Amino acid sequence: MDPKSEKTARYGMVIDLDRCTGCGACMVACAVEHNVPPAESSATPRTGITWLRVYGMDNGPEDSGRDTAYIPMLCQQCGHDTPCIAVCPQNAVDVDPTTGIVGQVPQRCLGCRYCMTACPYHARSFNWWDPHWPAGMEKTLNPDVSPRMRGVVEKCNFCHARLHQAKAKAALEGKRDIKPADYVPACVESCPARAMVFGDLNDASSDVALAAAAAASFQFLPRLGTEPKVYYRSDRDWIRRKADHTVHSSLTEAEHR
Amino acid sequence: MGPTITRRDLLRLAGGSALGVIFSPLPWKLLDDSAIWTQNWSLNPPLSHAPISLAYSTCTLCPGGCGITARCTGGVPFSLTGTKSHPVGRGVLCAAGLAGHQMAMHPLRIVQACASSGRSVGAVISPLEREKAIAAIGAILNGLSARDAPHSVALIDRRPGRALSAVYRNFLSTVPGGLYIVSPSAEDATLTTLQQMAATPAWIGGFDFEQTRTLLSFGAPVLEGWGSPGQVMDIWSKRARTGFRLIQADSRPSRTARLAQTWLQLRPGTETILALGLGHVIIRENLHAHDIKRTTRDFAEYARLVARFDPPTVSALCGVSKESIEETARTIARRPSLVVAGTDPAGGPLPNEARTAIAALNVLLGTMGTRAGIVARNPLPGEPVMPPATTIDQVPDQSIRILIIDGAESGYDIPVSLLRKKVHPQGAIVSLSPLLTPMTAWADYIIPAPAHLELLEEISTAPGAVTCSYALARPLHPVREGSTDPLDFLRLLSAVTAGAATTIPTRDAMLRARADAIHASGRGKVFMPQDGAWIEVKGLATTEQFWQKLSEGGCWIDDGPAQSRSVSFSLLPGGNDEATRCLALLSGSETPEGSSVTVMPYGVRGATASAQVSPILSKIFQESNLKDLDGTALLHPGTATSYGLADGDSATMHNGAGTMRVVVRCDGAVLPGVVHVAAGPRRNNSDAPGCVGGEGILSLCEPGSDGTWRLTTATIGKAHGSEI
Amino acid sequence: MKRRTLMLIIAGVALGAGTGWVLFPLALYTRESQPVNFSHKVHTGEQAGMTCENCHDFTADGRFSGIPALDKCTGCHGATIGSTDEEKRFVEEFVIPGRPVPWRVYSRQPDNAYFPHAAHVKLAGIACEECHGPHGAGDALPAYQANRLTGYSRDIWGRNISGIPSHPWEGMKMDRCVRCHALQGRTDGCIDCHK
Amino acid sequence: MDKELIPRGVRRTTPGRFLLWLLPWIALLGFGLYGAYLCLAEGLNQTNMDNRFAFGLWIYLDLTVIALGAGAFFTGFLLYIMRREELRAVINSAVVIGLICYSGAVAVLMVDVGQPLRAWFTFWHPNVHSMLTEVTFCLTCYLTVLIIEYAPVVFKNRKLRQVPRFLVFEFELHKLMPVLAGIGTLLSFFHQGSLGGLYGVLRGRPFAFREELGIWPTTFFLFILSAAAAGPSFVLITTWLVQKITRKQLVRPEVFRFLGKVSGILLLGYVLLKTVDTFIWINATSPSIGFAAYSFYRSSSFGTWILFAEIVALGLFPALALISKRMCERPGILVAAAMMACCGVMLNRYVMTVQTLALPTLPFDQFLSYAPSWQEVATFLAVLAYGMLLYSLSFRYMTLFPQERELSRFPGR
Amino acid sequence: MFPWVYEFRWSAGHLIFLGVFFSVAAMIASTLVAALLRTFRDFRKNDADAVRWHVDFEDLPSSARVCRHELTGEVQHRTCHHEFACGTCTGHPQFLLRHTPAAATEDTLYGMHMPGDRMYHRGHTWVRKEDDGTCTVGLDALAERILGDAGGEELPPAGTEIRANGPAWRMSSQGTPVRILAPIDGTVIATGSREQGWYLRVMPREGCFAHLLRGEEIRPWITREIDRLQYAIAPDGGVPTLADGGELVGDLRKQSAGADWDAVLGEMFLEA
Repeated sequence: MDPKSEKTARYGMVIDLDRCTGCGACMVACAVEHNVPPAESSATPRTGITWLRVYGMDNGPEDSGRDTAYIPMLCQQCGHDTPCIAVCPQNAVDVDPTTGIVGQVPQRCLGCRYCMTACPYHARSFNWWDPHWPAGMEKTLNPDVSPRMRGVVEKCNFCHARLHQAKAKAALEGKRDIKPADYVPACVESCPARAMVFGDLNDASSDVALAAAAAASFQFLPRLGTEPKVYYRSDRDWIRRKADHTVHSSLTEAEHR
Repeated sequence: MGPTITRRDLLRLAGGSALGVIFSPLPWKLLDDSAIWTQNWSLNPPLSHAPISLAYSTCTLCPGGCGITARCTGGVPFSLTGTKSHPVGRGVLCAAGLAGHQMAMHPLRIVQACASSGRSVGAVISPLEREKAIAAIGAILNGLSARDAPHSVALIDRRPGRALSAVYRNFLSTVPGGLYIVSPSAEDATLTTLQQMAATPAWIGGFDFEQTRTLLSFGAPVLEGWGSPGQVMDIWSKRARTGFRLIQADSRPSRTARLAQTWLQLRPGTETILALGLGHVIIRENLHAHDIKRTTRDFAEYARLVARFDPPTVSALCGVSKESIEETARTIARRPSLVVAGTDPAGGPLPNEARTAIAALNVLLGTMGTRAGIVARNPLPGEPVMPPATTIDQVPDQSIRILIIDGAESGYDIPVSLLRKKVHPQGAIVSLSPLLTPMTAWADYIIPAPAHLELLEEISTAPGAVTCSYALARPLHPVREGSTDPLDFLRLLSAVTAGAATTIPTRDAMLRARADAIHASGRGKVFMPQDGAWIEVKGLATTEQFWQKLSEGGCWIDDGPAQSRSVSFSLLPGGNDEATRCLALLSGSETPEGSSVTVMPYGVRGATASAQVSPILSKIFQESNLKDLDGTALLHPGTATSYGLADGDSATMHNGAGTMRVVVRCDGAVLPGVVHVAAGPRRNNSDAPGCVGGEGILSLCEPGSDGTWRLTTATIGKAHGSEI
Repeated sequence: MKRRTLMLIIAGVALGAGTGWVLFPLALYTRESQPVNFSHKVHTGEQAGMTCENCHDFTADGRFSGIPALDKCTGCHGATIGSTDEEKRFVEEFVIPGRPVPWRVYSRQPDNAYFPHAAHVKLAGIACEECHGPHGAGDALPAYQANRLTGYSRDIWGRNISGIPSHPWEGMKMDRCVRCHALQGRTDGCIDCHK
Repeated sequence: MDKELIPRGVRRTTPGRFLLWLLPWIALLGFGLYGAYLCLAEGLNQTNMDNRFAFGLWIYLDLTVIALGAGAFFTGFLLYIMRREELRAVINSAVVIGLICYSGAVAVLMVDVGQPLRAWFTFWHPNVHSMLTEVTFCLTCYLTVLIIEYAPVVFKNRKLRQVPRFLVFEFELHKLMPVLAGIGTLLSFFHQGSLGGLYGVLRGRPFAFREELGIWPTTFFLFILSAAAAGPSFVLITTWLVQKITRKQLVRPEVFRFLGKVSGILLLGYVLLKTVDTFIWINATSPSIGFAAYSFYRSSSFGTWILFAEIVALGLFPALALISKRMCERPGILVAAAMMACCGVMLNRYVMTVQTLALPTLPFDQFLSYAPSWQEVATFLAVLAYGMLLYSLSFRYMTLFPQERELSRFPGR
Repeated sequence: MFPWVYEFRWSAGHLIFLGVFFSVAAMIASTLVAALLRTFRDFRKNDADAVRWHVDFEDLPSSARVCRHELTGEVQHRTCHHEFACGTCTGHPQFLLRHTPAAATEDTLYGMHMPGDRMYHRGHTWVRKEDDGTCTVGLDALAERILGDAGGEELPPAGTEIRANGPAWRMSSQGTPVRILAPIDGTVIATGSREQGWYLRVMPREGCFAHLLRGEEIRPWITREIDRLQYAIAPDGGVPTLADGGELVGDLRKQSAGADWDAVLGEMFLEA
């Protein structure tokens, strides 16, 4: 088959921080979709497995400190100098050339956790425990996603299993390119505030491409030059100011920390 | 070279065979296979290879009634999503709902009748044959006689308005001293108050959110699970376009308060004062409805009362600036606007006078019965008109001999201490909950009902909705062996009870009766989840067809709100003594003495201490800091240091009612001297799923005379010892 | 090098090689026979004349059904239609009680491997035989052999213990996927074939 | 029996007392192995590492011991390539130390990774752009080299040398030592470097990220230099310690002075380059990705004093002390300076490992802290105990210090 | 890792990296193989003993490696680097040209019978040329004194080839095994015993006597040997000098029982 006939996409996401209420639906939907086991009794926010995590951020003492934004942080699918890829000793991380999705293969992963130290967005989780489901709950696992074993790193892959199914569906009709509606990640699908837009950034007419191009949209830590494919948008400029970490802000941060 | 084998010979042989093995597949394939073994990790559960199918149902975790679309493999659901364009759910589910399909496998699931050894924390719960348990309950029931009157056989219905509720009431009507108790849901708080204020008793109302522009909420968790989440989220996310504006009057830096455009952080327990203060400004600046004299009966008295609540006074008492009080009053006077009183899922309802004072604002602003305000709602066809149910605080202490707690979740907590106060020492508590919640752990008998999505259930009108709705929750799991349908429980119980002669309907019949009544009314239309089509009820010839549509996952919606009849209200239903109670507030509430702090419990709807959530919600409660685990204590950093506490410390809180262990979380937005303690899910405990801790913070909250427990005082200090 | 030494070493080599080539496979794999001795030949032959797709078809969402569920069989075998005892047994043991047949799948890949039949059959136009061999013509089902260590069917590695296929269709390991995809000039990411 | 294993003409304590000395270490080893076992059997939840502190005590330990173990390669380099014969007096000891450090590091790494059974994937599917791949390859190769270098020391044991094959093999191997020393130097050069690169390449960690020189970040070269500087100092310290513990003279004083001088010169070079690098980092690298270098030092316990300690107090001072002839005449100062030099390098590794991860990157991050669990510490102690045992045994039964015999017989000569 | 393993990329980085790795691996392997081959070669040439002597000699303290020409005072300070094989020494012939060693003047040194008609080996054996062209090999008096009442001789059977500096025979002195170095190359034709005063009768190879000490070299050599013995017995020089009044004390063993005799024997018989 000729790869050229397959459209190369650049899947990306825009998250509207003015809509997000931090309800956590996306986190649960994500965990259920990807067969992430429930926490062990001694798991903490620092040892838990969350492919997507919603952080709270307020505008800090220099402003009123009363305005709060909830920030869903998932793998930012860095498009350039992707920090995790270069460091993995055995090619367990790579960019899917046809979708731009940064893939992590737990079956190849050695569990050295170098990629976690490399990731500025803390978007990766390590399996500190053997996966364990309460009796009977393992029957409710998503058959399209293989559970990970102890001792490996995992992260968001834009619900790649859903892309698999969308492609299979298209293939059955003899098509190579999928219907955008057939491929929607679980978090986007579940968001009660409809704060997330997902799609192909290459397709200039897509909602996501337009939203990403909009003035109010921005990326986190853009100066690292990793060119995330996950964008955020907000009309509150204190959020944009903090997201674009500058020498000035880093100093004021330090002041108040 | 003799025949004797020397060590050297053996070495040569070994060396040779080593060479031979190396040139065979053995070592290499073993290496490969060992790697494959680590890659598919046989310890992981195998995945299903059965075909994938879709199933439609309705969520019953709270009264919201969101539509569910379930993806199943081999008939077992593995993921839930909100049914697209569902009229009630709006195509979304909350965090708890998304994991609803796992509730049937909850580690704290009870699948056999049990009896408890006592009512103390950590009492031993041992299995008991169901018939035996019911016989024992029946024996107590029969043993009741006029001698130990006044006594009551009470049932708490955590989800009133169901067909099942009616069956409960019928049953209770036949047993001596039968008492039907409800725990109203938060959305009702304002509406029930308005009902009491209304001249026509059977006045049912709903909030017309969709149209309203300004929502003033007194501590209602509007953005954290209120009404049907889909609807609220829809309104919220469109606010940039519609100009919807949320003003939150809340002492706690709740998510709603933090996100609201305006956050009035008032001192704990000063809601009444603030409400009256707003009334003052409204009347002073003549912002009230023009026909106020006609729609109210005691405007004069009210005006006289609020005259005392001028902004400077109110500001001094509430800690809200004079300007923002006036500003708020003016904002809500710009209609369409709504004022709602909140009930915290764990902190419980506001005191009576607060609820009236807040509800009165709606009357004052003339939002009653008008578009975008609080509009009258048609009753659900077939819903029997019954006298208002008792609320728990109206029951005399120690009068209940048998207390039956319905298993359904209202999403709101009741402190066990409140119930305990009402139950007679020799009385028996029966829990029908399928899960070992703290409340269940405290019961004497447990007759577990089938779990969420195991039983054909119904979900009618979401609280606060302007139009009624009705849908069936189709089971997605088979009923687990050993659990008992509440109907069967009633049937078995009445069989062993002398007096009770009612016939308990079958579940199917019970629900069909409702459906038939709706169909008979000929009102409304049915939404079909499969294709999102709408079907007029009139278009459905037979009741059977209607029933068919419902059981396919259809959701019936009534046509628009009822014609609003003009109703007149009393702004001070309590009359003079209510007025005096309010005036008493002006003298200011006594601040807790020296070492102790004001404690306010808080929770998330459906995820309070008494409601178990799926273990996967550990993602938001335990594995991230998004929401607070049970026993998280929010303090102002200053307060914390003054008690020698730091962020992350474990501390003990103590008062007359009890002692509890908390984990300190410092938050600059908390008012000094106040501690907000989470009553929420506990951390997963895979090691000992059966074990149940205390009731958490609610065990410290002694319900007051007015039946509220949202405020209490306790001492806090660094915890010693390691036990949590 | 004394002659004796040489002999000893040669004997050792023979011993080691023997273990690796002969005993090892015997120890590594289990042998289980299928619940029903299904004859593809009978079904695909002229009297029935069915094709692969008749039983191994796709569902609407593009998934491959793999081994057909019992109802597929019940369609024809609602009652015994042939004369063989095996069919009789099949009908009595499975069809009538409606008990699903616990087939052991020769070509079952690990859970972490994703193989879309749709793409390979519909788009690439690969014939079933290219991977599954001409078992459609087989009269009896070979014994199912599982690797004790990995739990996979032996056919994934290939019948030949050395891993060198003795037939073009033998072996379903990743190397084979990669080789073919390389020939197609495809550039895949890991997650294109791993789930 | 024991007597026949001890080299002729050197005094060793009685078997009883030797056993007494070993016992605590054996106990410690047992304890440590239990901790390691827990981590392997139960999973890494036994440690206090977490998703944010993904590298902990163990990685720090690896960086440190490998830096200190650099003595092996550098002494070998000077002796066999640079022909500095005076170092023959300590080469065996240096080799043993190197072997201990490297094998220990590899062992700990095997516990540290989540799926040790997949370790060989790194060789089978290497990502050659990863610093960790470079480390893995070099470590394994160099460990092999060290084992080969250690073999002659073993074969020359009094009992083993009776076996002609061993003796002759040792003799032949020894003649080829320069080749191995050369390879060892090459390998060490690369893995010491790539250990530095490990952090230098982390563009997601502004504190560690450094500009690239060629294909490697500057930390690559700084690590090589600092390791080469610390190595001889560590050999010096250990030799001195062994002398103190055994109350024997094992090498001539000039050997100490020479080691000190080498260490000093390299350290001085390191300090200079480190200073330059730090200035570039503060003024260019760090700001360019949006972080003011000072902010790294404002937050919490890691103050600028760390920079001072690392570069001046434990860098410049010992370097000068080690270089100056007059100072080195006084063994006390010499050893103290060597110790300071080692501490300086250890501090550098600590900062690289811990501070890098403790500092926040996202605006809503907090400064994090981490304390190892007892299992982690135990595993660490196991390496220590293993080293002690291997060294003690080697010292008792093998000739680690060829000069010892003569010095014990003809003191002063 | 290899071109036939998937994910192998024909990129410069890959090739360089793996190239370096493979060449390093190859070098390590070949070094090992080389060492092994050389070992086998040595055994084929059965040089094992030569190697052993070489290694032992390397380990000898310089005090034990004093050149014979230093002994005679022809040169101030000179240490042997030719394993005492003066035949291979370049300096030796020149020394001989300048000065031929005089014959011994006395037969008794420090009260020990050290006849001048014999040639002495550094390993404290003597060689006496017999008229029939054979040589008699025995232990010199100092050796006898050091060994004390030694026994358990394991003498090589007649016909054994012995090589200079290789092991000639073994004996044990109070439990400590001692190997005695052969002074010359040759074939053993008869064995004696301690009582007979000689141990071996050897048919020597032609011209293998160059390295043996003789004549005037004997006295200074013995003097230094006693000196070394002194140190060996008491490193700190604690015990009274062994040679009092020109007489070596009677029973060394009794005289200094506390000494590490194992070390002493190793020292004096040039065994590491």
